[in-house]
Amino acid sequence: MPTPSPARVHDFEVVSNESIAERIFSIEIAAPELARAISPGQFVNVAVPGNAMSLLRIPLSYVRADIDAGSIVMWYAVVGDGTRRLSRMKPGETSTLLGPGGRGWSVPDSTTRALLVAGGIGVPPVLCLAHELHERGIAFDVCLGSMSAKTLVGAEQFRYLGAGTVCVSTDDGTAGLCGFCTDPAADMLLAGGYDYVATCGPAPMMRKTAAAAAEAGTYCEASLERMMSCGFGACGTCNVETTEGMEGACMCGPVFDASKVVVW
Amino acid sequence: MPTPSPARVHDFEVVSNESIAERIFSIEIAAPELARAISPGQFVNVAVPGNAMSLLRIPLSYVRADIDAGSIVMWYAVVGDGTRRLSRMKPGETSTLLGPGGRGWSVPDSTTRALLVAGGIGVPPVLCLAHELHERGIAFDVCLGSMSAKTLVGAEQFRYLGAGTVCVSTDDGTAGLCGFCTDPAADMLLAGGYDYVATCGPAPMMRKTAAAAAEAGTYCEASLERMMSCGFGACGTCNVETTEGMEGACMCGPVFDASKVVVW
Amino acid sequence: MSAVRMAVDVGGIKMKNPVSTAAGTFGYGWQFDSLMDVSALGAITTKGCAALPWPGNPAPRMAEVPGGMMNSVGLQNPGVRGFVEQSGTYLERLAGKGTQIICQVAGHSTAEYVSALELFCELCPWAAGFELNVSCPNVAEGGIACGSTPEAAAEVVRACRRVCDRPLLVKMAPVRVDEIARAVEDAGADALTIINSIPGMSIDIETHRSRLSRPTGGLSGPLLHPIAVRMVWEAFRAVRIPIIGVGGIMTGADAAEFILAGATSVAVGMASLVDPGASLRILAELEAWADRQGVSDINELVGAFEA
Amino acid sequence: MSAVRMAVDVGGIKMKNPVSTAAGTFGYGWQFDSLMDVSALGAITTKGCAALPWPGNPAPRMAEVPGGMMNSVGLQNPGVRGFVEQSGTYLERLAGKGTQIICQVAGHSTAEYVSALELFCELCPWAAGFELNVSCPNVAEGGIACGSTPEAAAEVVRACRRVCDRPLLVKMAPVRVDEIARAVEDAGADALTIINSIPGMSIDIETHRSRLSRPTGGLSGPLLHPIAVRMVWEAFRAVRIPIIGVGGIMTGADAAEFILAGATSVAVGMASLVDPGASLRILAELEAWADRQGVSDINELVGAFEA
Ligand SMILES: Cc1cc2nc3c(=O)[nH]c(=O)nc-3n(C[C@H](O)[C@H](O)[C@H](O)COP(=O)(O)OP(=O)(O)OC[C@H]3O[C@@H](n4cnc5c(N)ncnc54)[C@H](O)[C@@H]3O)c2cc1C
Ligand SMILES: Cc1cc2nc3c(=O)[nH]c(=O)nc-3n(C[C@H](O)[C@H](O)[C@H](O)COP(=O)(O)OP(=O)(O)OC[C@H]3O[C@@H](n4cnc5c(N)ncnc54)[C@H](O)[C@@H]3O)c2cc1C
Ligand SMILES: Cc1cc2nc3c(=O)[nH]c(=O)nc-3n(C[C@H](O)[C@H](O)[C@H](O)COP(=O)(O)O)c2cc1C
Ligand SMILES: Cc1cc2nc3c(=O)[nH]c(=O)nc-3n(C[C@H](O)[C@H](O)[C@H](O)COP(=O)(O)O)c2cc1C
Ligand code: FES
Ligand code: FES
Repeated sequence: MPTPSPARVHDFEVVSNESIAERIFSIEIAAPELARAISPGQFVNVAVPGNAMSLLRIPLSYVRADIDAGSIVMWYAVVGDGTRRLSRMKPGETSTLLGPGGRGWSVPDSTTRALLVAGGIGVPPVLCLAHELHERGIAFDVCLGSMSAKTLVGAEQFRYLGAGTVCVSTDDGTAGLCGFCTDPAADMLLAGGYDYVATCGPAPMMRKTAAAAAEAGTYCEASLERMMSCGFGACGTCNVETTEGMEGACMCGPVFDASKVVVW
Repeated sequence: MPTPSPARVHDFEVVSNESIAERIFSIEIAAPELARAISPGQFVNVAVPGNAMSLLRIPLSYVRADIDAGSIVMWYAVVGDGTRRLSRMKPGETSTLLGPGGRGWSVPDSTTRALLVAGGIGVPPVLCLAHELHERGIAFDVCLGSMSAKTLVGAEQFRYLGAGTVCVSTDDGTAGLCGFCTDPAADMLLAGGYDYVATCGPAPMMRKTAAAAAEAGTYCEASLERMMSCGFGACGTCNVETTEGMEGACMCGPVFDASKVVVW
Repeated sequence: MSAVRMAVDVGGIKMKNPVSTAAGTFGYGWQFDSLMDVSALGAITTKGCAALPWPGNPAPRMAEVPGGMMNSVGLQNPGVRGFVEQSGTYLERLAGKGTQIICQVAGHSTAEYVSALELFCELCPWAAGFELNVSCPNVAEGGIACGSTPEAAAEVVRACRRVCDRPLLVKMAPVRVDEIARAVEDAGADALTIINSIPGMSIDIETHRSRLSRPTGGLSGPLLHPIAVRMVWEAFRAVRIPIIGVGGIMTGADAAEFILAGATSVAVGMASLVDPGASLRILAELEAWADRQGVSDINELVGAFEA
Repeated sequence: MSAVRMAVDVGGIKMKNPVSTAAGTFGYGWQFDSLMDVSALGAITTKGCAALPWPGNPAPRMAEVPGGMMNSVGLQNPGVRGFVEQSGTYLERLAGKGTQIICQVAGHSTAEYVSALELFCELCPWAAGFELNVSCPNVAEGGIACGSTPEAAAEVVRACRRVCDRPLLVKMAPVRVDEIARAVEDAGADALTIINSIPGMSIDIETHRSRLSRPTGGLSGPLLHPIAVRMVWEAFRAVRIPIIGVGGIMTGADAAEFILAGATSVAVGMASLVDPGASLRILAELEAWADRQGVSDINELVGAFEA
């Protein structure tokens, strides 16, 4: 029998929940056991109270875990009813989550310099990885993309964690370069010096990044998003078409070897 | 074309909402226009926020209206999800209601002494009528029934409004007589002196009261309860079988001439 | 303001906009007159009515269920003559203001549908068309029994077609939709109303009895919506006659899904009971959506679903 | 503690209690092993599996709808051999602890059902019975096409009956339930599982496309419950073989309604995805209810609905 999901049901309590950019919130939740168990690239599946017509949990990556404080931090965009309700949860409110879910990043021990390419609300798992790289003493650069300055998150944090370069691009040019972050990323990859690439963001962005990494011959991992019902391998709704067949994003991913991904 | 319902959609704000007996709450809501429009025996159909799976409004009678304060008071038993959510509404919270609905009491002008027979959570519309009788200077006695002392409401208020006798019965004997309030009611009716009877409560109670009134030859009105979807005559779900055919409780009632009611 | 043309033609019934009301959830129209501007609607469909009065079912006739409600009204109605006496003047005036009146026809048998329809045709010159309810889940004979097989439904329609030259709609049961749609189209129906409430059951687990006076009732409300949209799409691919989409419409977005799936028009049901002005809010939302799609005529969006 | 006997017999499958899991919502059991005590369940039904592996449908395979969800997984499965390799040891051990294993059988045609079933019979001596899924709404051929008419369903059952002497269950489509129930009973089915998800549709009104990779998907969750209870009651009156009630069970009360309507056993579906331990909570609530009814054996409550 394959290994079951490491996920467990945990109670959590909201510690803080605040807007950090346009329609993007940062929530800190106390869940001590989870904080100990989770690792970068994994996710949690959160039950948000308040609408009995909407039954499923909401899958979210995390940005960092604080084992001492027993908490984790997540950043989320308000895109629909579930995330809107989440944004209204107040400190002290409680609910449950299922986690940690899935397989996170696996940066090879031999890695010397990594390139991180993150776009939109794909930043959280990549920033989480930056914490790991920082701790492991692996150098990294970042290409960060966003629609506009108003929705840009993570630049400071990447710098604080010791990123070499943090190259920002916005679609509308209101911060950094004007255009997609995949262009500087491709240039940097071609220039060489990287032995690992991690990416998360919109599907076309990840596809381009993976193609550039492949061209440069650099190992690349990508964190994929799928509609998920359970988050622990029971329902088969979160499929990713890979070169090895259909694989569930919640168990075999969300982080995949990018060269295996057939449909982004 | 028959007369449409006098009901309109009104915004309301909770003024106070407190328990007054076991699982029975009194709520005061501000809705100035409604307070002016409503009359004893009519009801309102309240939208209770908080559960998107439960869409219908909750029909409730009212206990008294204060035109100056622009508010009405309702008493309700917590029996299911809707009334439970209502009991959690806090002062300042708002929602909407449809009202006033239906046809209330029509105490003939000639009335000199009325007997009011109310059981359980049937008290509110009857107490509301007592306010009217008090104002019109019509004498009245009350037979009040409840499961036990813990769920008894209204005795004080009836006395305060100048009731001649307030005869309390409880099923378990913890207050007043032990037994059903229909027994003293039948005795008092037989003893005579009444030219009007009003009743609201469990169906068997109303049936017995109506039978006793008929025997005594006294005109009797009863406020009936039915499952209601709309509360303004549009759906036909609130039917009462009467000697004149099926009649909707939300338009032809909730108060009916008891001698017309075939199925309670 | 939006510049989208909203007028639609439902089998010969020319509606100024696609929003109408579902039979049984809008009374005879006048019940809403003090609560909203009824004449802003494209059409209203009146509660099902038979040649002679029906008492309907005993109480309780309604139970709430998660995401909807269940009713067993059982087509209580005053008979066509009573209906016309009670509501004729109002409806005639409403028709004069440009809101089309669709009268729903009930019966226990083909003969009863025909005699009700004949009366309607005679007494309601202001009616734009008639909807045959062969799908009421709450009457023992007729109703759904007449609408659950292609043969039975077609028989009713054929017989009714002979006595009526105004537009005839068929209110469809939520079963075998493509087969029945084809059968009633062949039998001469001008349009389809899809769907009627789905039979359901709700048991009080302490008393072991139905929460209605009958074992089953008809489900309405949001819980129907994805099922009804699918059935509209099935019918849209099966027939050429236009469709009125019904089932759980609470918002303009819900209505828009029906239009994309192939409905030319939509009818609001339970939403009007909860919130009497819902149909006009839905109309406004639908118009805003059509505008956002960049079309000049809402008919361009009918069936625009890309499979 | 309750003194109610909870054991039930579902067409020869002896369950220590009436609570099982619905195919496709409980993986192959082991996915839940770290999240709950799976061996406390009366039975589990494994995800549908064909003779050879199926890839299932493209993403997205899931859309949330009010009161439920819609899936178009399309019976992705590793084939019976892959299934046994992957999950056989776990399931055999589970059977040893007294939880019955029902393996669900998928196919595109009668021949495919038969060959999958033959493999199952050969490779799964620990399986208590087999459930024929003739009602999957998400595969183009087979699935629901095999289960939507009495004739087609009976054909599959008859052919499967010949090659299998263990209990055979039929997972029923939510259509023509009484007719199909009778047909498959006659064809040799030992029990019925009622119902599979109802086909639905959800359209993104901005892109005009399905929110799934296919136009339609199967609906699960509370929105099904009153419909499913009604269908169980229809089947209960039509046949003598036992029924497993499925559809929107979130609480013991939901399960109790199925029992009263005539189900001998119930299966929990979507609830397990939202809350992995839901089935055990439901079992506890069901037992408490049975106790409250004053019976000594839950079988006394099967079909105890008073119409
Ligand atoms: C493993 C994983 C990790 C994620 N991490 C984050 C994160 O760290 N921060 C963040 O903001 N979001 C993250 N998401 C996406 C997040 O789960 C969705 O935005 C959220 O579930 C939307 O819920 P809603 O009810 O607000 O929106 P809905 O009303 O359900 O949908 C709004 C829109 O979002 C899309 N959407 C909904 N759910 C998903 C989903 N699971 N995947 C992709 N698109 C979806 C819908 O198609 C729709 O267009 C993650 C998703 C996955 C699968
Ligand atoms: C005209 C009218 C006036 C009413 N006035 C009052 C009042 O002043 N105070 C008060 O406490 N209650 C009153 N009721 C009853 C009240 O409407 C119900 O108790 C309430 O709707 C229950 O809602 P729920 O969601 O809490 O319960 P649910 O979960 O819906 O049901 C709980 C129980 O209450 C019963 N019930 C639910 N709705 C009704 C209803 N409309 N009529 C009868 N039984 C029902 C159900 O059958 C069930 O047994 C009145 C009802 C009507 C029709
Ligand atoms: C109280 C009530 C009464 C109804 N009466 C009728 C009727 O007379 N004829 C009919 O065809 N449908 C009737 N219906 C069904 C509706 O017209 C509609 O098809 C169904 O409610 C689904 O739409 P909705 O979900 O928007 O309510 C009735 C529905 C309700 C709730
Ligand atoms: C993700 C998912 C996958 C499913 N897969 C299957 C399946 O393989 N075979 C089957 O017969 N039913 C399948 N079903 C249907 C369920 O077994 C069940 O009949 C349905 O979900 C209704 O029950 P529920 O409302 O409790 O979920 C699936 C349902 C879901 C949600
Ligand atoms: S979300 Fe259920 S298997 Fe991945
Ligand atoms: S509740 Fe709708 S007609 Fe009375």
